Amino acid sequence: MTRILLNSRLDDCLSAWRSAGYRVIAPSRSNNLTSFDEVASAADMALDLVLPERTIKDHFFPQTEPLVRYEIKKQQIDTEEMLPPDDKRVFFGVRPCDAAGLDIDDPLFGWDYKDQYWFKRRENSVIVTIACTKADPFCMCTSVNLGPDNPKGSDIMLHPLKDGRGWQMVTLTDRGKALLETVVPMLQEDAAETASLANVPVKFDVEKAMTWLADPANFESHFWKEISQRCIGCGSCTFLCPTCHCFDIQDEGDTYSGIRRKNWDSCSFAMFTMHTSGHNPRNTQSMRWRQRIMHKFNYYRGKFGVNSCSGCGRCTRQCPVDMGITETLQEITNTAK
Amino acid sequence: MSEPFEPKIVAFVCTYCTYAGADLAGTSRMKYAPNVRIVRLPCTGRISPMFILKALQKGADGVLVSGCHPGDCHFAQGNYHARRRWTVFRALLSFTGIPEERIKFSWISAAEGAKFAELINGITDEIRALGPFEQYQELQKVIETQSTY
Amino acid sequence: MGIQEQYRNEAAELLSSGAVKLVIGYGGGSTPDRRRPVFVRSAEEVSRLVLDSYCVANLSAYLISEGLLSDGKNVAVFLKPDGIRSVNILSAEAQVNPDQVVILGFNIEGEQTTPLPGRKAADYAPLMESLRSSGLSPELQREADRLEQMSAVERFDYWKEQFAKCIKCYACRQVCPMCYCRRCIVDVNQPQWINTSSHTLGNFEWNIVRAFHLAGRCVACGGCDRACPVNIPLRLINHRMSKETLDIFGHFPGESADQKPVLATFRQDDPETFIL
Amino acid sequence: MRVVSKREEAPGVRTLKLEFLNQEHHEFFRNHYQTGMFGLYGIFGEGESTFCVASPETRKDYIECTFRQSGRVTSTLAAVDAGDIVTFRGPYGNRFPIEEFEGKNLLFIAGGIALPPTRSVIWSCLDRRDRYRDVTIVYGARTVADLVYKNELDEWKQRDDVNLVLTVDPGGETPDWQDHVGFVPSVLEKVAPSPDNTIAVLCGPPIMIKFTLNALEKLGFSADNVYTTLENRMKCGIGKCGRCNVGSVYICKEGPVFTASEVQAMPQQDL
Repeated sequence: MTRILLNSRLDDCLSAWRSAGYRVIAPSRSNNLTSFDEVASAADMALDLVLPERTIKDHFFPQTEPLVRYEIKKQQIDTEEMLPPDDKRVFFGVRPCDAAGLDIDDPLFGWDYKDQYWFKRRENSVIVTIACTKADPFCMCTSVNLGPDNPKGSDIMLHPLKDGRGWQMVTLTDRGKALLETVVPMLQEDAAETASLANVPVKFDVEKAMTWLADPANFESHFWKEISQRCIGCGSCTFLCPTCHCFDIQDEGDTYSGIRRKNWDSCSFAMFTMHTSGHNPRNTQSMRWRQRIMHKFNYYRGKFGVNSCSGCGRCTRQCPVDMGITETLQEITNTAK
Repeated sequence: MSEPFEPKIVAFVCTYCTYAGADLAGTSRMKYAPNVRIVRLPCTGRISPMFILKALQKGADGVLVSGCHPGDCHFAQGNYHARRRWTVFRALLSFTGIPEERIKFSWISAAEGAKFAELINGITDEIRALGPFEQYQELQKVIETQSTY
Repeated sequence: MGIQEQYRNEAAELLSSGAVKLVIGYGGGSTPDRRRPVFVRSAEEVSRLVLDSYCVANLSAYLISEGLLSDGKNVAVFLKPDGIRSVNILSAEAQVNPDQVVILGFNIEGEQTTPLPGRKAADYAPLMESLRSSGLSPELQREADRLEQMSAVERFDYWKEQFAKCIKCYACRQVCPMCYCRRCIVDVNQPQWINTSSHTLGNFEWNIVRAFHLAGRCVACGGCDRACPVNIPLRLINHRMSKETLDIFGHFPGESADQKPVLATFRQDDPETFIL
Repeated sequence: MRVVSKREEAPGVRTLKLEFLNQEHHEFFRNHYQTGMFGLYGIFGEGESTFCVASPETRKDYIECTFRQSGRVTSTLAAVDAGDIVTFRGPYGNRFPIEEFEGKNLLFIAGGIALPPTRSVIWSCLDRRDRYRDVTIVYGARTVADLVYKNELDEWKQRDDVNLVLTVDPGGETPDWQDHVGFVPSVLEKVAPSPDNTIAVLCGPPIMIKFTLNALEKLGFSADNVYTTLENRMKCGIGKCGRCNVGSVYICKEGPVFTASEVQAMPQQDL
């Protein structure tokens, strides 16, 4: 016997969560784009997709985020920290790869200095993930040792029922349990068969690739130039990545008042590492692509014990020149002995 | 009842003609609306469309760009180039929903003090009637608050 | 012999004779309907080249890669008519030497891919005349018409929603053959003309500037539109600007390699009905 | 922080002396600052720039920073006057292990605008002069005008417990220039300090570091006894924003001070 949430009761759940003080955020489609937005009803949700184009990262590490408001007076500067709001949020219909992305980034935002902007949002959010029953040719979660029902980063996992009536609900964390408590009357105790999970073929041997990457002799390999030759240096792979976390800090305003903001930045951009002297440690696109791959599959693991990739495949899916992590790691797997 | 709306208008003018024209309006003691902030530039050819965007960003309700009549440019061709640029830029602004009525262009020579005064009064009335450019200013207000995320 | 075979042979010949040092073409992609740019440096590799109706990207953007043409050697590139126009513009704006570019021209109509005769940009002059009347797809044209019908307020709201999606990844800029500035105006911070943050205001400003810099230069290859990861209909703005320069100044960008850029020239009798 | 004074060191190079406005912040700085650490200096409305704290850990009443005016922030910082307020975030990063230098000969090598980080170590040692043995300072700049801290150079020259070697690049000398002419690595080889019981502290532009490390190796210095600083572009300073890393090393957290052997272990193409 397990708990079942029926499609028909989803709207009741949303109401219950809202009256419990949660905002409900789910994939929704507007203006020809699917992203995570606040939804009023189940009808607004786009749960049928393999994956929304944008990630839930947007709601934890927004593309532009005010940090500090400043006001300059004579001999005095007033500052006001602009922390994110305290409101509680339910993320409904997240995919396991997006949820895992949050978990992967936690140590980065937490090491040494604990980033309040990230953690405040993390602590106020409950992630309700739906296990994947379909995949597209770009999905690669299984290649990075995750999978279509991986619980990493999720508070509640929903397994779609075979007959399509709803989902089987499995709570994974205390936060998930607390959320479930608010909707117990809307759930059924039932035995139901869950749909089979998406079959996501393994595309590369990540262990083998990591060994190759860890070998210093390969750092200056011609491979990097070959593989990144067509890279145009846009930042779409990094901006749509559920784990990429690099940012820039910019002041907007004038000499009297304004706001210091944290904006997404990308290792793909030439200006990212440019010194004021004009010296640029990563001055070619191949170095920048190498940095991205090394960071995800070598450096990050060395520091935080986990690869900075959750296998969503957006980098390839959205790439204007059909590059991406999959191809690079496949090539590495093929060349590595 | 709140104060009547007074529009903020930024005028980018060339120093040889329109600025001199404005000067003439002043020295002739012609009265014109105080809503306009004049920015003087060497030539209309120097007036980058970026200036117009900056003015809007900083809360202008209307923008005026003005220089020498065709054929009178101190640098011979600056205003001809500017004219093409304005034609295109104006179309672009219009297509993105920035009303043509808020972005004005004119030729005012050094002798046309009266035209300057009249034009400023006319534009001010027109933009006052349009009201503040709230749609654009709203964008600035939004970024000053913490995101709802 | 199909067009793909024909062009592979030609590429092999160009490479083996030393006429070009590099062929930029299309190769198979990660799914059956994707093509990716490939760089072929020897005749043995030409089997990597693919040419079919999925080859839509405008590869001329790679011609402006730093240092590519600085050794004076020639490069061959697969181009559709829009790409040939790009080469003309790049030549007119002194970014590439047209003599160094060997064009493997082709056209796509529906599922059909046909060769275009000629190897130098100048050979395609007659083709250009026929392109002037080309427009948007019926679907985009409907959207464009809908926009024209809107009031300014409605149009502003339309674009506000579209630009709100922008994440400033600059894929639109990077993919564009016309965006070759070593330092883009948004990367200039003294002065900082427009907001670099990707809030709606900053996005609005960026997209206006981008479109303005492409006015009278865009060849409607649609690269920006396809590259945009958040599906902003950039083609609509570009098309509107092209229409403006064509209608008012009779300028069809990329017609020839010696065409004057539309905003770097003027006629004394240019229309000025809007000037007070 | 309030600007106490501003000094023009060389064309485009200025030193700001800053005092704390807030006692609590000052206390924090006193408790945490050690030679080698850096901070982010800023002006609201313009942004922040990263430079070292050029004043030594023996003088914590104030912060001195020296920078070349080049970008948006440094241009604004260059324009401040005494009494103006600038922001400081820090101190961040690691330190020179100067207690390990005790009882040893010290060789300081700096090029151009890289004297400031070296100077912080130099004064930390000179302020406790009795703990160290011979002190040699090799400092070079492109031209005579580009030498920074000229008054301190004079002071070091006067001192008989400091051996100061100055050099300018060929063509950068003035008619009355008395010291060496030549690039730092070659002058260093000419001066040939003994590697015995000696610690070398080396700061300069990437190209100078590269050749000077070769010269030091030739002179017999072990890479473990050569310290240098890596100064990459930074934004956050706290190991998050992702731009300063060389290989897996976050310069802002694990640096900026490294031994030459640590630097050699990093991917050289990333430097």
